[in-house]
Amino acid sequence: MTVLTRQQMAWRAAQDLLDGNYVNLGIGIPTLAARHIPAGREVIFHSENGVLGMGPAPKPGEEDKDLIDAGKGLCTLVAGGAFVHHADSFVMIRGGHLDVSLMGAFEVSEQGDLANWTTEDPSFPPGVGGAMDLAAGAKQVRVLMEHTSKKGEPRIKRRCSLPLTAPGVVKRIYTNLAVIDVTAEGLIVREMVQGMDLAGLQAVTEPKLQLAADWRTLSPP
Amino acid sequence: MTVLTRQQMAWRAAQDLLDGNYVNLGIGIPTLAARHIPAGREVIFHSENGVLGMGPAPKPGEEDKDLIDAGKGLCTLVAGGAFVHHADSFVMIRGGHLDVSLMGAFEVSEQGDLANWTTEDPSFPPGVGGAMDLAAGAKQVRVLMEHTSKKGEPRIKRRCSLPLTAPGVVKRIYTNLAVIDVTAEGLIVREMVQGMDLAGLQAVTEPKLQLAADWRTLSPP
Amino acid sequence: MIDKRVKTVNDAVAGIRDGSTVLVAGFGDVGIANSTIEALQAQGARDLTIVSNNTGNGDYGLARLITSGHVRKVICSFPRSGDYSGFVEAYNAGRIELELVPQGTISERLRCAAAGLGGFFCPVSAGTRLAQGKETREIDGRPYVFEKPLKGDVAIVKAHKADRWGNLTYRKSARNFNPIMAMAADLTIVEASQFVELGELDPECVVTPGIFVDRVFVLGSHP
Amino acid sequence: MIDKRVKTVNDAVAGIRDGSTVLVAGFGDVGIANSTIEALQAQGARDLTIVSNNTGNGDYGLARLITSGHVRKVICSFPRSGDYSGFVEAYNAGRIELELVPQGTISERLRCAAAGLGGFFCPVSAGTRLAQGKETREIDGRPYVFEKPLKGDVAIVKAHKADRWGNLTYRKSARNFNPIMAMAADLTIVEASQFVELGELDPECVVTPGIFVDRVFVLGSHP
Repeated sequence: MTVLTRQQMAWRAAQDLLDGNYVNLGIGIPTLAARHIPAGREVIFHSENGVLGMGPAPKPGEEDKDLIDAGKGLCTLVAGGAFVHHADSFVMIRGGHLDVSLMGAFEVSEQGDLANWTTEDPSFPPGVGGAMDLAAGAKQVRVLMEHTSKKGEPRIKRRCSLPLTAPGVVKRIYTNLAVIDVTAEGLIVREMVQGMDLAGLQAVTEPKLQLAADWRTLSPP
Repeated sequence: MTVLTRQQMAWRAAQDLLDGNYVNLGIGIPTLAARHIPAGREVIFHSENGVLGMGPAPKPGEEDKDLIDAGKGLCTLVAGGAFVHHADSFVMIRGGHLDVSLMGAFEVSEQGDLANWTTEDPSFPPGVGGAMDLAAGAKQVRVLMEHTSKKGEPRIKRRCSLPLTAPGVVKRIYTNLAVIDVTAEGLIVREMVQGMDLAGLQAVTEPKLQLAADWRTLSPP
Repeated sequence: MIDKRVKTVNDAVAGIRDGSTVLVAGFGDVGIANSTIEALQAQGARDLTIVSNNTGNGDYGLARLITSGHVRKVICSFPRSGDYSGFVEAYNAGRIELELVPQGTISERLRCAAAGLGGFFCPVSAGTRLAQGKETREIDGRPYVFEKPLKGDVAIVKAHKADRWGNLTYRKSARNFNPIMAMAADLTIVEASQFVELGELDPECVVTPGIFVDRVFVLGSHP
Repeated sequence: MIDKRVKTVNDAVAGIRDGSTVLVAGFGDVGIANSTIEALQAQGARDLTIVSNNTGNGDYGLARLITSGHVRKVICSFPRSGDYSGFVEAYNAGRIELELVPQGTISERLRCAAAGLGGFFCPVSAGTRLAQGKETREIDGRPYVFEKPLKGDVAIVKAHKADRWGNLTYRKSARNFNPIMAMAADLTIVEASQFVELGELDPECVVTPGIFVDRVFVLGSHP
C-alpha cells in the first residue's frame, strides 16, 4: 500500500488550490503545500501576522528579521504582496475573505468538528493562536493530517475527544491514506491510495465512510 | 455693549485651544477659529472625511479637488498631516482621541444637552453627518453659537426643544455675549462682553446663571 | 494568472440584480466612481438600496441613479450636500425611503460586516431619536445602542492606482469610505484612475489589498 | 511646539504604576520594543497585566519582565513560542495568571476599545471551551460570543520611523499588533528605530497618526 509522505500529502492538498485563491496554510504539513502549487496558478498566501502575498523562505544572505510567517520562521513577500496590521489581517480571516484555510488537526468529527488547538497536556500552558479565528472565519476549512495517531488510533471520529477549535467547519480532509469530504450525508471517500480499499480505510476510521461512485486512486507524482 | 462679531467669537474659542491639541471644528463659525490660534501654538485639525492635519483653504492655483474638508470646501494638508479612511477617522472621534470638538448649535440645555442636527424643517430631509459621533466621542465638547436665535429667543435652555444630538456633553459655551461653563453646579458665567451685566445676560438665557467670582470682561482684540 | 481588470465599464457592472444593496463610496463629490454609477444606471438594475454618505449632486453619478428611479432606499448620514435636488424631490414625493445613520456608525457597521462580526454596542445616538426602536445597554455606566453589520451585495469604489491583483491606493481625502466599503461587499467593483504593474505599489502603502477586490475598471482604458 | 520625543528610555516609562494594564505589541521576536520593556522592568512597576500575543523568549524583553516577577497576569493567544521557559516556570508554579484569547479576538477587542465601542459579537470560539461563561447570542442563525473592549493604561509600541508629532511607520511584518495597540491605551509609548523631520513621512503612508502617540523614544538617541 502506497502510504503518502508528508510532501505527497501537501502535494495533494495543493492540487485543490485554484488560480486566484487566497489561502492560509497552517503550521506543519500545510505549510509544505506552497511548494506544490501546479504551474501557471497564482495562489496568494496569507499569514496571520499581517502578510498577504507570503513567499518562500529567503535565500541565504537575503534574510530580513522583520519578515516572518505565523510560525515565526523567516519568509519573503512576492510582488503584489502587502503588509497590514493584526486587526486588518483578522478582518480577512474572520470576515470570510480567505478562500481556504488549510489546517493541521488532532481530530475531525463526522460533523466536521475540528480539534486542533490543545491536547490538554498538563505540563504546558495552552495556546490557541489564530486557530479558532481561521476555523470560524475562512470560506472553506480543509484539514491535512495523518490518518491515525502515532498509536494507530483513528483521528477521524464520531465525536472529537479533545476540546473543539470550532464545530462543524471542516469540509474536506486530506490524509496519508485518502481524501474525504464532510457532507450533510456523511463522510464521502473521494480518493484512496494505491492498494487501499474501503474496508481497510474504515478499519482506521471511527465514523461510517461511504465510497463515492466516481472515487479515484490517490496517485502522487 | 460690545456684541462680538463671528470672527471675534471664533477668536475667543481659539484662545482655549492649546499647543498639541487635536481639534475638530464644526461647519460655520467654528471653522473660523483656525485663523485665530495664538502664535507659537501647534493645534492639529481633524476633518471627519479622513484628514488629520488640515490646513487653510488653498492659494489660487494650488487647489486639489481630491482634498476637501467636512464642509466639502477645498482645503490643504500641513506638514505632519496624514490621510486615513472613514472608519479610522471615526475611531479618532468616537474613541475619545480628539481633545476638543468645537461645534455650532441650535440649543444647549443647562445639563449640557446638545441640539445641533435638526430644526425639524419639514421641507428638507434630515441630515446628521458626523454631529452625533463628535458630540458623543470627543474628550471635550464646546459650543460656539449666537446667544439668541434670529427671533431673539434664548438658545441656552432649561431643556432643549429640538431633538438632541447627545445628552449631557457640552462643557463650555462661547456666544457673542459670554463664555459659560456647564458644571454639575449649574451654568457658570466666566466672561461677559463689555457693558453686559448678569441681569442682562440672564434676560436672554432661560436657565439660571451664576457669575464666577473671578469673572472677566470678554475683550477681543 | 490573476487579472481582475474588466475591459469596459459595462462589464464592471454586469450581473448586478434588482433589489441589490449597493455601497457607494465617496464624500460629497470626492472619491466617487461616477462612471461606474452611471453604467449601473444604464445597466438597469432597479429597486436598489444605496449606502452612501450623501445623495449625489446635479444630474450625474449618484443623483442620476436616484432621479431615474432606480433607487428604493438610501442609507446615509447627510443627504443634504451641494445640489441634491434630485433626492429631495424623490423624498418629498415619497418615492424613496431614507434611513439616517450617523456618519461614524455607517462606517463602523460596514467594517463590522467586513470583519465577520454580528454587531456592536455604540455610544453614538444613545438618548436621541436615532436610537428609537434599537436595543440599548448600559456598559460601565454609559448607555450604548446595538448596531448591526451593514453588508453590501456590491461596492462601487473609486481608487487612484490599481494593479492586476486589485491592490489599491487612493488620493488624499478621496480615500474616505472607499477602503471600508471595498471590504464590506460580496462583489467589489473598482474604478481606478491609473493601472500599475504588479509590484509597483509599495507593500507598506497598499491601502486596500486585492483580497477585497473583484473587478477593476481603469478609466480611459475603454477601447 | 509639539515634540513627543523623550530623551532617555527611562523617561519613556516614567510614571507607569503598579497594577497597570500594559499592551506589548510584537509577534514573536518581531516588532517588539525590547529596550522599553527592559526599562519598564528596571523602573519597577509590579503587579502588571500584560496583553501580548506571546510571552517572550530567553532572558530579555518581555521574558525578563515576567521572570523578574513584575507580571501578575498575561492576556495572550499563544504563550508557546521559542524559548518561553520563563513564562512556563511562572505558570506551572502558579505565580502568573493566563487569560487565553484567540489572536484575532485580542486585536478586535483592542480596536473595540480604541474605537470607543462597548463590545461586539464575535463568531470565533463559539461552541468551544474559550466561550464558557460568556454571553452568547444567535444572530441570523449563527452563534456569536460577546467580547468586551480591552483597553491599556499603557501601550509599548515598536515603530520604524517617527516624527516629532508621533506619526509612525513600521517595517514589513513588524507592523503586526503595533498600530492597534497604539490606539488602545491611555499612554502610548513608542520605541522608534529612526527619527525623521515633520513632513518627511508621506501622508498617504503614515500608518499610525500622531494623535494616538504620547511619547517617542528614538533608539540610539540616548546621550
